[in-house]
Amino acid sequence: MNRLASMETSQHWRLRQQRYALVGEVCPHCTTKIFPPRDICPDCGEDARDLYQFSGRGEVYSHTTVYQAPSGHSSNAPYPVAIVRLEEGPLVTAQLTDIGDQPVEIGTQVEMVTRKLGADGERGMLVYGYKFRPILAER
Amino acid sequence: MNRLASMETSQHWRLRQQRYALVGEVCPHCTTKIFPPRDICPDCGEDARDLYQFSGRGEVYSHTTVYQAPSGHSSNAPYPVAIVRLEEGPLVTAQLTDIGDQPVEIGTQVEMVTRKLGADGERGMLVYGYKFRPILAER
Amino acid sequence: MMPVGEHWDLSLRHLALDAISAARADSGGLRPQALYVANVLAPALSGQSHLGALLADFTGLRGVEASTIEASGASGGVAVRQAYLALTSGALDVAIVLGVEKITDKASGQVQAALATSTDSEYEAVHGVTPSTQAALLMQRYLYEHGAPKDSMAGFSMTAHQNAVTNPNAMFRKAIRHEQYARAPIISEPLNTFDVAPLGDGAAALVLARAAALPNRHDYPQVVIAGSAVSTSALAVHDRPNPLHLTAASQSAEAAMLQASLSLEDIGLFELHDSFSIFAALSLEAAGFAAPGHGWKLAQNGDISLAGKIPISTFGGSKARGDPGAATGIYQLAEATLQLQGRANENQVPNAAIAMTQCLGGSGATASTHILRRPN
Amino acid sequence: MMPVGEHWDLSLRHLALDAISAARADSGGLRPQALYVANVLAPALSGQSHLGALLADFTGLRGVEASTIEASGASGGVAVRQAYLALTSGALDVAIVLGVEKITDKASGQVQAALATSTDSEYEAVHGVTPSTQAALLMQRYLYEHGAPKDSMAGFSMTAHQNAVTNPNAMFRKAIRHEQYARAPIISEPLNTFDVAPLGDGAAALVLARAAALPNRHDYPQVVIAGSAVSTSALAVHDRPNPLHLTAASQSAEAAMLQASLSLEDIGLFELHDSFSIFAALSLEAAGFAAPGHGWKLAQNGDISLAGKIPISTFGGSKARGDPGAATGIYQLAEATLQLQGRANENQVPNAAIAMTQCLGGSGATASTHILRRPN
Ligand SMILES: [Zn+2]
Ligand SMILES: [Zn+2]
Repeated sequence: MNRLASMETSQHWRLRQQRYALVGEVCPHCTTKIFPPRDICPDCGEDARDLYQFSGRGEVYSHTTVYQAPSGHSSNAPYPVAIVRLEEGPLVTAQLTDIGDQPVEIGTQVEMVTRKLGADGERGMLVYGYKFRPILAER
Repeated sequence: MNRLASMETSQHWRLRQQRYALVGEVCPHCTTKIFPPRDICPDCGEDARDLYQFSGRGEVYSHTTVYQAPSGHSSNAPYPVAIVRLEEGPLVTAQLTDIGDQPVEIGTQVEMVTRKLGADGERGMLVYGYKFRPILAER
Repeated sequence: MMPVGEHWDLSLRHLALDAISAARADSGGLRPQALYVANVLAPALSGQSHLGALLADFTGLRGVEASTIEASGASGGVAVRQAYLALTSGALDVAIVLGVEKITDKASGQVQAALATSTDSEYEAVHGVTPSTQAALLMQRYLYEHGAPKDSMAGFSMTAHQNAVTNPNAMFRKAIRHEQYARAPIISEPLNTFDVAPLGDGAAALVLARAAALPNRHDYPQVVIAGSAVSTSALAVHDRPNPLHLTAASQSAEAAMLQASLSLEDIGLFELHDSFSIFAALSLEAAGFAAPGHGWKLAQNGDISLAGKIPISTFGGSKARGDPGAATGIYQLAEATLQLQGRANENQVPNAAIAMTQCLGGSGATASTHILRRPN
Repeated sequence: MMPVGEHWDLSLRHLALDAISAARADSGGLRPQALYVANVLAPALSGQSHLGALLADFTGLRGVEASTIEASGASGGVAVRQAYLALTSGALDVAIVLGVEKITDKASGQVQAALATSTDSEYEAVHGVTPSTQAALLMQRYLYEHGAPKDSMAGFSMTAHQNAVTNPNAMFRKAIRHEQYARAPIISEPLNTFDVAPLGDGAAALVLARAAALPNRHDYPQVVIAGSAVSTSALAVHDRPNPLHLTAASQSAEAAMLQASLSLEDIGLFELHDSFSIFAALSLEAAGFAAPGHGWKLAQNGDISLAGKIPISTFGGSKARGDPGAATGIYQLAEATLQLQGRANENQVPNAAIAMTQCLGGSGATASTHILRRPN
């Protein structure tokens, strides 16, 4: 990796654990599970840096579709976006993917998968990370 | 001109008189010649919107060369930049061009010419405007 | 105030000059010692930061203290707050607060990307989320959680458009009917075009002064800032304990009313943040004008119209006057001032004595609330 | 203060968290009611605006009043000024001011373009001008007009590097010799690499409090802000009547000293803005420490060294500590505070009782000056 590429990549590299594996934190003081990680527990205000691996399962808290995309996401538009309630508690925003014939609704069960999120920076570097897809009944 | 192009162009279109023809202002109250135009006279603080056509001649007040160019100007680098004292009084910043064998110095006589300034915006639209070139002794 | 819209012929600095000149003339020629600029988009859309020095110099205020204040859509209110504190401290007698945005020079994708910087870049914008996306997600959840009908928000849009008909500065001066709302194209479901305020170029300026610095005679009754507050909550919508409760709006309204020693019943009009219609409902609820889930009903029964219990968007709001981004808070305060001065013409709220203005940044992550009072 | 440099592993919000946590611990745990963030580059280089709400929430201050202040390289000083005025007004007891920049995520062309937004976009940046270009043009003219030798500025660079040797937060901790300066590669003639401060990621925070809010016992002597001022001049260098006279620097220094009832002889150290060495000379002249054209001579005779008449860049300045952009003003105030508290270790200025700090934005278009005083 050359120097230029590594510079533009570093901001995504820092987030690799969260983006690829949904690694958040658990508060050692009040056991709140935290995603996205934030080092200070939003519930009790204490230090919370213990890593925690989320299961990746959850349900749709809200959803929409983006037609007017920002540059970097235009080639992907329109795309569905949701806020997902993870089964461990936190909400997280992400795109939905692999939607079948069933319409997505609030309450739809979903699971995390890794996909291309969009292009970033001057040279359009591709960024990968979590999206969520419906869990099919027959699985 | 399609809608998209016209939007990105409008900020340069607004400046066409200044950029192509070095049109500034003259203060009707104290006769100060103003470039770049600014509608309020920097000398007496009164309204000054009368247009004034500068001759385009002046001398170098200071100069340098840019090696670390910002994006949009990189393909042009390195390039010489000067502050020019126009013969009507104001200072103006611009690139130098058509420099011959004679080194540019503070005091070198210059005249305005129109050239490509650089690329702007997402689709790299070319922007044209004033630069200055040395006035050769034999002219 | 400059009309909000597409000013193809005016650059950012000329918009600012016109707004500042008008405000200074209106103030009777007070000489400001400081300039506070509310702006978000100039670095991204005009390649221009450092607006304080640029605009102080260009508008004939060379040398004065100047800076840019940014808190997304709440920038205008936050800038007024900072000018207010500077005056209260005694360090200044007269300050000018300018809100300015130049938006129409760039294409939609760039504007959306610039707007998306007000969301969490690492956990929202990277997923293609923009402010409209956040608003759509909140509206979808609101309709679901409160069992509200699909057209719950229609009343906000219709009221705003109705009020804008007689506002010469408005971008849209045409009333709309319910059928138009119901048939409007979807922007990001359930948001339709009438739920979304149209962005436009805009500039508005306010002259603020300590009472001691005012001339003995002035053309209009001077309006007093009786309360001023700013609060924040989590930037990302998903990081808020209950995304449908705008805690920053609630806290800043409470703090401003406490400072002014007022209660909700005293408020004669409420210029709230309606960049998306859902925020009108959520803001009415956050301030306490309606219980959670009931804010939209105030738009059904005439309560929010000019002659209603709690008039909002009295000149059309961002929805119909046009949304000037960071300048919104300044337009709100300027419009509320006209109301309290009795200069609102056909838009006059009868007997307006106390006004509340509130602008939101980043879907409510920042909220700034001001209480204005007509003297006597 | 975080060390200035390349923090590959830390994002902007983590830099901010570390700086704020350190400052709060140092303050004895005071609880801030407001957060003022000085930043220029996050929208362009991190795709992130609206830092007030983001960082208040992320650093454990959820709900507090928060905003971003921007005035190019002067942002840090201007943010301190606004916090100071808010405290003086009585509206707040405790505020925190954070300066933060995350620069090393992006390549040079993008960084230069982002920096160029602090110049006049329509009449400077469009011609390919960046802050280095402005500094080079000023230095070239300075050498010519004052008949100063080509190596006039060497002393500033050598002093800064000398002082940084014993600063654990510095980016470069190595003294340089005159031959190194003389042989250094040209950046933009006559500027060479030793005339230019290296940009780096950085974050520093200050806790400011009203005297009444201070705990009775604290670990270190509390330092008092005795003067605070901000002034501006034309943004474009060519729009200034005499580009070599930094009128904003001059006016803000005068105003701050007047407020503190002090004169130049009282100043024990001067943390000035040395992002480019020419500004050290021009700032010394603007404040009145040297006559026009003579500023560079103070760097020849030891006057600016730690034991000299007017020590500057006592921890290395932006030149050797590293240039953290908008955070510069906060680093300056933090370093001056350490001096007045007697906590500067090997960098201690003997008997430092009064310090002046001054940061410049856009080649001097904005200047913010503060006077700090050791109590008793
Ligand atoms: Zn906890
Ligand atoms: Zn004049």
